[in-house]
Amino acid sequence: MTRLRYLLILIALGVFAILPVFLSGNLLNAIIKMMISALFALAFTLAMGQAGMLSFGHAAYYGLGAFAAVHAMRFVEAGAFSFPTPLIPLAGAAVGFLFGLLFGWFATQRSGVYFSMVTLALAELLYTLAPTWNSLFGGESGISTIRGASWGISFGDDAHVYYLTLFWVTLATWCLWAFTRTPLGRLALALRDNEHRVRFLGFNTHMARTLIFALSCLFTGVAGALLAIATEAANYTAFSSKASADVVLQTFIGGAGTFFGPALGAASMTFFARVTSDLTRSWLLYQGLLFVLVMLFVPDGIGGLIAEHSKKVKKGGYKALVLPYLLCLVTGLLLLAGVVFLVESTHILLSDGYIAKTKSSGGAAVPFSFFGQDFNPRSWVTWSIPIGLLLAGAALMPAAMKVTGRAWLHATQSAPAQGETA
Amino acid sequence: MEYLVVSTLNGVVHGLLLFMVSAGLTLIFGMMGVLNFSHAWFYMLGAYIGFTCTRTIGFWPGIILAPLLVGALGVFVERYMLRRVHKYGHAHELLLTFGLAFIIEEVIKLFYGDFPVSYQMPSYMRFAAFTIFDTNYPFYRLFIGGVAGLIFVGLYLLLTRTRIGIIVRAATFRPTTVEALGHNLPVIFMGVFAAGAALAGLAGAVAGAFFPTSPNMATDFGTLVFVVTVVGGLGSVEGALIASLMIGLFISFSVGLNWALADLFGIVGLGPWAQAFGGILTLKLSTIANSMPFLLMLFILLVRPAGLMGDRQ
Amino acid sequence: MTAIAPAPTASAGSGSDVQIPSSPVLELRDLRKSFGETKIIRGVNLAVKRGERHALIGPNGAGKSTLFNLISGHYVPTSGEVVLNGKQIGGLQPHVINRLGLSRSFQITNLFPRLSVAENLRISVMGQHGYRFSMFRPVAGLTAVTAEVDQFLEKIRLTRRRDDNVGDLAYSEQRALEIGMSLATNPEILLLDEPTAGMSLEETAYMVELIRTVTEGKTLLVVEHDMSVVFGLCDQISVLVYGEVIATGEPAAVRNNPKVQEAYLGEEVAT
Amino acid sequence: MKSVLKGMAIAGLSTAGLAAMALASAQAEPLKIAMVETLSGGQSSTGKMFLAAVEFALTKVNADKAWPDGVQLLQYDNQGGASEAADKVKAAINDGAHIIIQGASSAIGGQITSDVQKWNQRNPGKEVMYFNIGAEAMEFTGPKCHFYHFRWNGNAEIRLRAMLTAMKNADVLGKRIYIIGQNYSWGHDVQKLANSYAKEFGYEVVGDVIHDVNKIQDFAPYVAKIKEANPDTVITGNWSSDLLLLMKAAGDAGLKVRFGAYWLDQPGNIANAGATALGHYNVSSFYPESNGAASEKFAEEYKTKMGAYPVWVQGHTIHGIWGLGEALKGLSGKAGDKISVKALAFSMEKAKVSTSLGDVSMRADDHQALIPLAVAVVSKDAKFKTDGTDMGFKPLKLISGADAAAPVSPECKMVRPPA
Repeated sequence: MTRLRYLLILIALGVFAILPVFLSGNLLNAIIKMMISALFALAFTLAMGQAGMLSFGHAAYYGLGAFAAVHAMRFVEAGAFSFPTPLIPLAGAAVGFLFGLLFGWFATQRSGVYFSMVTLALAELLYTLAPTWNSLFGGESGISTIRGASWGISFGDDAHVYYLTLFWVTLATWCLWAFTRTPLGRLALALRDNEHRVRFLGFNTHMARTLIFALSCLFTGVAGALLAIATEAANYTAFSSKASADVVLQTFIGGAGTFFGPALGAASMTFFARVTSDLTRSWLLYQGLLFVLVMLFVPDGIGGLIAEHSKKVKKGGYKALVLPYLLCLVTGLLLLAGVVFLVESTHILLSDGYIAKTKSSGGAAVPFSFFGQDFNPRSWVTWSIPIGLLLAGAALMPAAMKVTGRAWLHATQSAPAQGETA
Repeated sequence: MEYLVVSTLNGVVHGLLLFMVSAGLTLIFGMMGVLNFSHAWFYMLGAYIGFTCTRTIGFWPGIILAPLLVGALGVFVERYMLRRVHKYGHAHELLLTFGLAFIIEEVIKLFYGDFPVSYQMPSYMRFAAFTIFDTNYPFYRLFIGGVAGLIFVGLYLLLTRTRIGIIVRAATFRPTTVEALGHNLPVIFMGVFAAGAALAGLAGAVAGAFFPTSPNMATDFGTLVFVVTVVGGLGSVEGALIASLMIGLFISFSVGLNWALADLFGIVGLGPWAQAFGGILTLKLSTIANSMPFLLMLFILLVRPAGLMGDRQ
Repeated sequence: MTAIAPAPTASAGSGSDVQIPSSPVLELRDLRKSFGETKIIRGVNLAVKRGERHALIGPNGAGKSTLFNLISGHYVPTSGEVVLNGKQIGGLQPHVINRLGLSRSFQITNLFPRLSVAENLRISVMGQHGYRFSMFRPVAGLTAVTAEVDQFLEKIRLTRRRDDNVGDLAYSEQRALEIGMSLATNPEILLLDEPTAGMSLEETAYMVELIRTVTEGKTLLVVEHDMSVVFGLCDQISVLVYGEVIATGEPAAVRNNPKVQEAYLGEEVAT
Repeated sequence: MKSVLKGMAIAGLSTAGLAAMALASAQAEPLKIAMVETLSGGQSSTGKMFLAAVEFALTKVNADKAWPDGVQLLQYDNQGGASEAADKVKAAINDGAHIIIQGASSAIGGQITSDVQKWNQRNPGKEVMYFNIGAEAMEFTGPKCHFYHFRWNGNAEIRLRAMLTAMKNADVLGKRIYIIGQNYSWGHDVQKLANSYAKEFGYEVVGDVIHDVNKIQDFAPYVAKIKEANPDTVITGNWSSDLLLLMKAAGDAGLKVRFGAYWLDQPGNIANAGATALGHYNVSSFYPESNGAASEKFAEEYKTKMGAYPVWVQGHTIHGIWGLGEALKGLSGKAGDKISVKALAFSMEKAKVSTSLGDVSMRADDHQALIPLAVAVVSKDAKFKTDGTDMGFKPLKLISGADAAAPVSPECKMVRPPA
């Protein structure tokens, strides 16, 4: 099993290494961003998933890492000292770690909701201060710099940035993974489960939590620095509560209970945002729906789902699952299609432009165009499409759930289910 | 003197508005442990319902309908959503309500557009209640304060003087015991959540007619209500009131103070250096007045973690 | 104050311990604790000698758990002293007290539910070997730690369940692990808080026997309701009533003490 | 079932879409304009206003055949974040965009202008242009100016000069001025400039306050402070809820003061402020009444097409795009020609377009457009009512682009490529 895993990791790395040859510049950029957000989520999970510290202000360290990197790059640009571009993330790491220690020392005095609130307050203060502190954060338009050439590489090409990011994300991910195997990494899990008891086993838990938090900030700083390298700028919006919230959401969508889940969640949500934001003006609505649905129906996230399957499904059990999952997919797509139709057509019908058209046509029904098709808004045929889709989806849903439930039982039957040992 | 009186009045009313929005949240937060992130969005929904009613059936029906409809939404959210994820922990509940906030905001934008809508109070309420040092004090501000006051008194009496209130308060501390005594805990939770949501809806309908009703009104309040709740102490209605007033007054007064950290350095003769250093040192208090609540929260959390009136660690 | 240095692996029979065998390991001097107006502990004096197996009994609400919390650092005493090996430890942080050689178990099972049995033990053992905040070597490489974990597993008879999740253990197994973890920090004195609470007769007997073997040669302070456990395990008994120790002595003497009988009026003292 | 197709389209979009575009461009090369604008989230309202204006203006540019192979508009949502904007700029360039258009935020504008600059440094011969239609911070035509940035909107300075000139001419400026602004570069610019004009326009600054941006729910404390200073006119660069709340709080407190504002004509403001808005002054790049029949005709034309009169940022946006049309005509390209952004930039420096408010032209020295500005007062006498109220903007004065112009910033050191 482990050998298989190493093999898979090697293959994945190989694929990543040759990707730039095949991908368009756009996708390459998208993947850079996905890798960075994946690292951010993994670093966040070190504090959240492993040590149980739900930070609402992790964007603070992300932003600080970015600014550290930008300042380092500017110094190099100005010739103040020379520092190879590929090692710039170290600046982010150092600053992230230092501020993690400092802020973490305060925040980890409290736990639970109170911890979250302290981290939130610290990040909010930074967010308010940053745009007014021009020398350090460059005002609201931020600080811009340029990647210097080093080691004979110009770093002007996106592919260079890609490999730089790939290297650091791989290294940091390996460090984060290795960390879970160390005594402190194991202690983190114990702290998450029962901090009180850890204290009675002779551990200074405040110190331990501060250290773990700071380590999480260190890798967050690396992610921030990578972002700064990729965009060649840092802006105070990196501190915003939106950025803090994004990483929490991505982590939970990916599954905070698994190691790689958060990375998957972050990468896929980043991709989702990037693609849908150019397709529809209501993409935040779909994103909101997605969050709610994931929390309701896949509480363990993508990673949890995968882990569940690899752990419980017996050999050859997947065969039984294919058809039920297809059914679920069809049901989901029907419902999605219905919702998308309603939202998008509402969007069109209530727009100023459309209203102007109806007015100029003297109140007559004006067909609206949608997916290359014209629809008459006053015709029942038009509205029977989404309603039909939604009804069909709703009708299929109970059946799909029942069939899937049965297939799941079938696929996992002989595998020992957890929690059965009395 | 004039500044003192006017600032106090302003601070108190702003504080009372904050209290109106956070009262429901602190109830929900304290009792169910649910960080209802969408609370401020319920407030916004209340304002838009109020606006819609003003356009169709009138202002007062809106004031009544807004809490009812938002409360009904609260029932739905608690019964069919939060209850499902309760077993996975508070983080899941929080994120669920986070998604909900997105949905509410986007749906409102879909139907009402991106710009503020013109939600107006009835013209007979638009007059100066009194004039103090030549400053007119709008009646509607008093109205907002009055409604908040009524909410506080009502909640206080409900929680301390009635049977339901006693059960609810008991459920805050010993949920299992209350359940063992034969009370239907899920229904109590649902009721509290709905009541909290309804209060936010009412606050929205009342305040939206004075402050602009726009798709951004929730974001502005979003984190502030959490600050109030934490500073006041989770679950404490009195605490929420005190914290709201404190924050209202704090902001109101700091607006008028041009203090900066550099002045402090000036006392020990480092003034010029601090001025030259700039950045955080020369930032005037009036400039960052609205970040004050976060500083206050930090301070409270570090010295009195349970909040002003909280009695639990 | 939390240097990352190997803690002295003091075993019961080594070093200076032997030279003063009869000096008390733990001594409480006029210990008091009030919560607001309510006085819970009202001047407790108690000495636990090395090698002694001391039971603390008393009716409900006598303050036994509070006393444990005071000794182990969970609460800060209002006044009075807690002396461990001649050092005042009252009011110190729990982890400091633990490292000074006092370990406790909990009445309510207090484990790391999402970790395996071996990992639960490993957290305890790790600290003893000085790997507290170590993050540059994998735990799998710490052979001494692993060996000791296995040793303790053997002792508490959970080798079979080594890699099972703690959440899947039976209640009595969890209790055994609880005691094993407290023991694994290698304390000079072990405080056991109702180790057999909630167990059946059969399980209780098993547990008493287990505790007796694993704590061989250790100093024990036990809070227990079940008199059969007390008499089966301990050689000294102190009776705590309303925050005061009203009697201390050998089991037979305490049983016949009129004050004790009065305090326990209506309650069954002995079986 | 359409949405299934859509879902698949999402997946294949970047690759297939690009391939298709590449194929198409082999025959004819349309000029590609990428609008990298805030189209979702809190500040999306502004972005969508810009988008509507650009779409409208482009129909004319295309109808005029300004570029024989047409001008194509691509839309990108920067989600209100600078790093997302950087990402979308790259995407736009990869999709073949020649021009990046943006306006809703100076923070994002700052990112875009430096991204464009860096791209051009690294990719000589494949330059792109930043077409600024709304980032008003002074630095864009100051220290950050560069050859491929063109600002078609006003800035703090020229707007303020126009406003003060008009108000002084009408004798409504008064002697005591209070300045209130937002705590970021834009607010600071307004504050600094309003202070520096005191002598020229003969007033005294009696108070000066800067506050958090769009975080304040209650402006009553600020109004109390203003009242204490007893000014005749309050100059404010505030926008969005910061302006609306300020004005409402002032009205409610019965503060007898005139506001001289930059963004009062943002949709929703007048309706929300109600009667409180009456008598306040505002400077804008367009009011339907500002130039009699000519501007009215244009306004009606816009309304029939887009459903509302052009307001707020839309006037100068439309004029700017038309300016682009003129610049394209100046290239006198033929069908199938390749586009040289460098040539376009040189042509743009000479671009001049006559609009219903007068001439709009680009100044070559710092790439700041000289745009006519209109000052108006909120009044019930206005012919064009706004926001569905009985009020509108009654023009006070129309100032030509040349008169409104402010001197070129000495900080702008533009390097021109050899032509």
